[in-house]
Amino acid sequence: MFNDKEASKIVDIIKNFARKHSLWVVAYGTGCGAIELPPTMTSRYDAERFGIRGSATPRQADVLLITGYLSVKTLKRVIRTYEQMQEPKYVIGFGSCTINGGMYWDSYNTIKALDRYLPVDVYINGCMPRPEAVISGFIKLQQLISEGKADGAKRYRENLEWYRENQRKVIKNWRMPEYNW
Amino acid sequence: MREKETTLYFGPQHPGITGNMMVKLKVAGDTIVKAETHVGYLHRAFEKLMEQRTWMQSFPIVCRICVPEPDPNEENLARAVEEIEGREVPERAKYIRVMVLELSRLAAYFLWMGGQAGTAGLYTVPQWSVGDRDYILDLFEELTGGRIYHMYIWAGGVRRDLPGGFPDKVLRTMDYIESRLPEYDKLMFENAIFQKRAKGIGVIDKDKAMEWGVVGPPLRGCGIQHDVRKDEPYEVYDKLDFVVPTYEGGDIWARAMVRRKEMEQSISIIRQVIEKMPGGEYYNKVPNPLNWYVPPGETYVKTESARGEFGYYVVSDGSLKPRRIHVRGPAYVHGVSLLENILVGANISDVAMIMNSLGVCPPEIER
Amino acid sequence: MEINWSAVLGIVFTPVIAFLVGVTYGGLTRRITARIQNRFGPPFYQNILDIIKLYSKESNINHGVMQHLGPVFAITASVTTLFFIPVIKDSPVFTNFSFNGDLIFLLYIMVFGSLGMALGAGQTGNPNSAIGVSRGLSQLVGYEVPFVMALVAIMVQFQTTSLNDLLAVQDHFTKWIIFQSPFAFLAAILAFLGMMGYAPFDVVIAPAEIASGPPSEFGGKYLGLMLTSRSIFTFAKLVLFTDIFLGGAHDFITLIIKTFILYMIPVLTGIVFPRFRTEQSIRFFWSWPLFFGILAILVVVF
Amino acid sequence: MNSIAYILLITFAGAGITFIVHHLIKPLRDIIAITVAASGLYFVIQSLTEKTKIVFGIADFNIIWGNTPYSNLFAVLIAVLGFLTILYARDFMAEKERLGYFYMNLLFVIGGMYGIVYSQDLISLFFFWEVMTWSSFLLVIYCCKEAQPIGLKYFVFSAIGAYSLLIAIVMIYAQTGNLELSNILQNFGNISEVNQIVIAVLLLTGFGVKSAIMPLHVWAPDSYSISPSPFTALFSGALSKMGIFGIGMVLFKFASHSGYFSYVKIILAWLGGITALLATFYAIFQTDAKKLLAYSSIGQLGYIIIGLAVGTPLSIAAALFLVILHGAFKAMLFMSVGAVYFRTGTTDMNSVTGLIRKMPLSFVTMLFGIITVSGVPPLGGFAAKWMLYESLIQSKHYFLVIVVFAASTAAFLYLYKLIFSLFLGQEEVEWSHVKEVPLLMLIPMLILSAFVLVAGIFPGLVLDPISHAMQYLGNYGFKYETSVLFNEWGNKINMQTVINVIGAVFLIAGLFVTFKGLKKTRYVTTKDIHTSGEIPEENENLTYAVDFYKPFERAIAPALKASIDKIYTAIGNNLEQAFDFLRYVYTGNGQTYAMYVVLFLSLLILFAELIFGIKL
Amino acid sequence: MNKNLYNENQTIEEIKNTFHTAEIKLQRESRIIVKLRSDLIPPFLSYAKNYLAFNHLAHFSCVDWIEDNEFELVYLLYSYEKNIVVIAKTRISRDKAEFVTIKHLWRQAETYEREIHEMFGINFTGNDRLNEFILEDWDDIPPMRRDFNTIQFAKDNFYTRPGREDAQDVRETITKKSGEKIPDFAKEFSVRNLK
Repeated sequence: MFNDKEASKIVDIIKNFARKHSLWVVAYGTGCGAIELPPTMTSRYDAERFGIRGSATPRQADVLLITGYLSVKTLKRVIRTYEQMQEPKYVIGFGSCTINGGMYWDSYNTIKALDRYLPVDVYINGCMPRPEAVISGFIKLQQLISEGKADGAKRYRENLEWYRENQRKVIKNWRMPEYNW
Repeated sequence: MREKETTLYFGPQHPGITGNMMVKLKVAGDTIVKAETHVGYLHRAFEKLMEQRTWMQSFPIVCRICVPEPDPNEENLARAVEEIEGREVPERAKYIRVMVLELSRLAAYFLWMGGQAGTAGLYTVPQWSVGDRDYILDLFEELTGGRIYHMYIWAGGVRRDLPGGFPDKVLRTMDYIESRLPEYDKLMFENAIFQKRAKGIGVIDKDKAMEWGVVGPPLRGCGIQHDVRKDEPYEVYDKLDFVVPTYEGGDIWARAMVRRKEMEQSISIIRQVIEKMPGGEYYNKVPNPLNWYVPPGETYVKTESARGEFGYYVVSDGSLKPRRIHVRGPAYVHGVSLLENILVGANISDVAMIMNSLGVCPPEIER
Repeated sequence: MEINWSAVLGIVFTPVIAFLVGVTYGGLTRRITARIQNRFGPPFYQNILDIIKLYSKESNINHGVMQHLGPVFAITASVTTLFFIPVIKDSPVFTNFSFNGDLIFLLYIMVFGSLGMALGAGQTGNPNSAIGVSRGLSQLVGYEVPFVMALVAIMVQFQTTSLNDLLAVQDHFTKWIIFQSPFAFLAAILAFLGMMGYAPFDVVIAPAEIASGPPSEFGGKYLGLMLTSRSIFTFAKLVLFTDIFLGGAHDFITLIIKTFILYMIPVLTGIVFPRFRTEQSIRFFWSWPLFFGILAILVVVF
Repeated sequence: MNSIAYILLITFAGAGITFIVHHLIKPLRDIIAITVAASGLYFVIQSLTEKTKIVFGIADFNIIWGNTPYSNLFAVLIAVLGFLTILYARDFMAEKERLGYFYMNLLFVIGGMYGIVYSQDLISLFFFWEVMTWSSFLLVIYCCKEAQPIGLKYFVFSAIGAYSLLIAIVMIYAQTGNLELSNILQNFGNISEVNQIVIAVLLLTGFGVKSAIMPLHVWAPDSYSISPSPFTALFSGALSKMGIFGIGMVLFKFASHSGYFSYVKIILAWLGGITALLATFYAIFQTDAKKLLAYSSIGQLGYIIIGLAVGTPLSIAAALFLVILHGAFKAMLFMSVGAVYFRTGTTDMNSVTGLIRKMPLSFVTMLFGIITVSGVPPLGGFAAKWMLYESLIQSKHYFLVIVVFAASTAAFLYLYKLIFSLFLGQEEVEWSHVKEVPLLMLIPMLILSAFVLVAGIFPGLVLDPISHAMQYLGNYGFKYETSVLFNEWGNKINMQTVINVIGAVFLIAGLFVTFKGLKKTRYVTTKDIHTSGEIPEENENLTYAVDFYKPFERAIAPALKASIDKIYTAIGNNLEQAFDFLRYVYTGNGQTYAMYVVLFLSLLILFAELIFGIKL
Repeated sequence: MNKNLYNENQTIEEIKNTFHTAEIKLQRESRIIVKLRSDLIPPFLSYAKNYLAFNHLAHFSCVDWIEDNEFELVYLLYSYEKNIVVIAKTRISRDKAEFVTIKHLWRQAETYEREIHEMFGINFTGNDRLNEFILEDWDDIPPMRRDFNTIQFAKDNFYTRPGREDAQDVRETITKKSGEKIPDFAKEFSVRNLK
């Protein structure tokens, strides 16, 4: 009926459909953007319609939502959380401060560009982005997933050296446990 | 050598934590032997940044200190500048400020209610209350343009006047919210299991409460009637008629009930403000922000936020930029020394509830 | 050797049907909960998507062989439980192995999965998992006692321990055991609330306290298998209760109506209650449910 | 000569030879001990097919040794466990001192037990009973100085038991004028009912001490935990069964005449139930693995006593099935904990953790052990539990069945804690040097594991000798097939189907989860866990083991505090004080003890004359 | 403000009588500024707490007066009874940044001291918990000191995404519109010069 290639294509379509409609967000409010997550998740905007749901631990999660600026101290925890997540995994940068530092451009304690340290799939602009913007960011991510373009985890694995170098530059005392990638 | 007690990391990546902070718990069984608050995950060096900014540029920064309730910060900085300069504020602006402050207090209480119920495992309340809070945020959006960060109150008055028909909208929203309160009572405050979870947990010693620096609803939950709005009335609070509710017990339940009663008071204050709102200017002329030299001086201003006394110690050296703005958030004491002390002997199940009822909010600890 | 095709049919289709029904119930629960919480809610097939996604995760980790096998224990218990329950009354296809086991066997096989999962969760070395297991096992002692009391009352009343005999007794709806032995039903349904693990008895996975507890290290295919198992197990428990108290069902439509009504009891309770603390939960089970259980036995004895 | 004589002769002579050889040629010692135990096992199997009797007279008394189906059941248990423990002890004890002493006493204990089950008269029964008690006492105090007070406690209780046995024997002799078991059994119905009950109660007390029924259990936890592991396996697995052996004899051979015995039985059943429940609760809060197992052992013996006391065919079968099974699984568990002790030097559950990958076979043994204890299908424990529940429900012990069920559900708690603390959890650096125990220690554990599996699938194989024994006890018959069990209402459980279904589903799901994404599945250490994003410090403890069941403790605290606990602690405290006093009385010198015994005996004779009006 | 200043005056009297060297100023209603020698601070705080009922340590702050080479330590005490904030200030040398702890008076002072230790590098003798509080692995000079240049630090340590340069400069726009001059500091921050 089908040949192998077609069959694997169909499997891919099913997989991507399931992946895109079931995005579990790890419960980590890294910055002030966390305040817009409750409205996004609850009755007014109800992100659960799209299958977006919180998950308590990184092991179960698909999406790491960086809600705002990352201080150096948090970056370390975020990297660890990200590396404990299971592939495929996606990162959404939330708010201007993840893009270029935003209003914290001269702060000594926040990083200015998130994609130097973690592979970002989608950025959401604004300070702070409204829940509608968050949902539109998720929908953009869903599009990318269904097109197979949300390959942040792959990029991270392939360019691990480069990411590590950047991370080490910021995190002075590198005491991260080694992962068997 | 391995320690005897188990180490539990409560945060920063934890569903029960109130913001990006960490409480390192040492537990024996499920009883906490030692708790250590770790903060700094949200440190953006605001106080340093404000030394680099002009006075006016500091206003967008201070509101980001407290995410659930930014307006007391703006209010504090505005009042501090006005006090050092001796600048007068129009009466209308004062009323508008009180209205904004009370609206933000109400919004913060709704968020708190969701958090308190959510940490107790009652997931319907957050869904309702965060949704209802959004009606208040809609008001803010119409008034200020921002849902969360308003940058609305600034030295000399407020940024813009009330839009047309706004008072009516506020009153309608207040009517709606007041009609919702009995439902929350039924679902949460009168819920037998919630009472079982909340009563007798996280008790603050009444005799020591003042000395330990407890402020706001936790203090009033100990039965001590103190409120900055009454003790040292700012803006027009001395012209408004409201009571400061207190409850005995000092536990989660007392604190919850204090907040519940204050919601009614806030609604009443907002109605009075709109009723008494005078006409006139909303803004006194200030110098060009880029050339705004504030005379040397220092002051300590405080505002009653939803979590208690929010104080700013502001020093000006007469230049364009603030010399020092040091923020004293209520969570500074609640979240570190008080939390570390009352968590000892508590149960793991209650940590999140205690933190929520104390209103621990990390951004104001580390800024 | 003669192959009993109807039995083979039952073995193949019972778990599939149980999974589909269970997973749909799970989705409907989320939907109903959402409606009560003033929101739209996910589509009813959301849980299926979740499970497919978890199976399609590209990397998986385990902390050792017991974590690897934990979900396998769970699904073994679920499917075995299902096989020893007559799903459809008097049907040659869907009674499966129910003539080879009895209620006491079901009591024990039902905890088999939880214990296997507990071992898996234990190996992860996550303190939260261990706390969750300790809570879960403590609560297990709480609700098993009234449940056993209800079952003992019923077994004594009808002089049988076989589920098929109990089904045979309830040939008319006036003879349903819920009417014949109401106290046993009360005790059992309260224990059932604990078994299902919805609020106020969700102490095991209490996210705000112990970050989802035992499953906190399980992801990908392991979590997928766990959720599959949970769906099947939910259905199995519902069918068990329907068979014991509501007279079973002759066809799937009756079965679905009865199980759904039964399922709504813990779901709707869960929406309006916060979580108990563990010891409060145990004490709850040892107050009213225990009282009803004793009453049920006393009624039978005298 | 017949097998029984060989068994006793070889064992006792072997004990002496081992002791001597230890001082002459050390390497030979182990071989001799193992050979002695093995030949004991060989002759026990030989004796199964023959029915023999040895009679010889000492003074006026006839000493009679012989085997019955009932005694065969126990003899096999003793022989197998004795052989396996000595096999296990070879490596376990290799580094220890005074091994001649150890092996001699171990073989004496085994010989004493053989003697008890083969005795057909009360004199030799009492003699072997004392041999067993003394040598086991010497093994309890074998390890160290700290063991001495514990050994004293054991000895005092054993003495209480022995004296009440002695009084009973004296009374029996006074009433019937005979000490041969067959004669006594014939004449027992003729003596007055009061005396019947007094004798039965005295005998039950005497035997009850060894099987640690609740008020008499005080010695057990400490003695079990302090004695060396190979012996503990035997202690809990076989030695405690001697009490059960006696209780069975008393309940079905002596106590079948008077109507009042039904009350004794009900009291005994409830005592067993309370023992099971309370011992389980105490076990839950232990921190030492051996102590936990000790309480667990007490609880399991409670089930056996319930089964015997209820006295329906199914319940007796359940009890005897549990006797065999408990021997197996408790030996497994003690051996497994012993293996942990062998490698880590401690059995403290708060400090040992995460040994699963270092000691996989010990883990498997313990896993099989706990599954059997908990009674979860498909292993043997389930068949025993099933029979017990069915029989309790059908004999209208409705509330007792609730107690038993509560106890066995609560047993999950301590069993999980046991396996979790020792084998699961964090793999800590301090135990990184641990490796699997030697082969000779593994063999006994694995043999027993295989046995509990077989007993679970084909309970009929074990029930065959049990039904023979029950024929002897009182012509109790019940229905069973090799792998199908029936209750009295005619409901059945087919273990073969159960194992097929479980095995098939487990295999399919296991293969699925293993081969689904096999290449992308990787192993990570237990340090790489979700710690909320933080990186734990080196010295921080991530194992949750201390006060594991705090919530449960709090939940049952009001109940326990209000009633039993207080009384119990009060008694316990008083007992401690009493032992403090006794320490002065019992100086640790054997001669003094002998003097006390003589003193007591003479007192007893005086009292006997006063009370029973007879002259010895 | 025609409020009765009775409480304030009485408090000032009492402080004056006990601490003769104190410079006391009534800033406004319910604000009293007390300047003290650094060695008098602990006795003063203890006195205020125990005898004057100032039992609420509202705030503890530090200001870096780099011009005078001094740190100013500011203790803000509040009395619920009298409704007065006392601002007790003292100055210590910047070179020998050391002071005594007051955590035996108020346990929450420990937190303030930890922060000030971290941000200004002032050592509080007697406080044994001056460990990392907010920052992690900080090896530069304490960041709240005036001589710490945060812009330079950010430029050195963090990657700045290009593209900020062509953002519209608000200051220049204002200058064009109103004709006012850009102050010197603003020129320094002008994005043109950031690079």
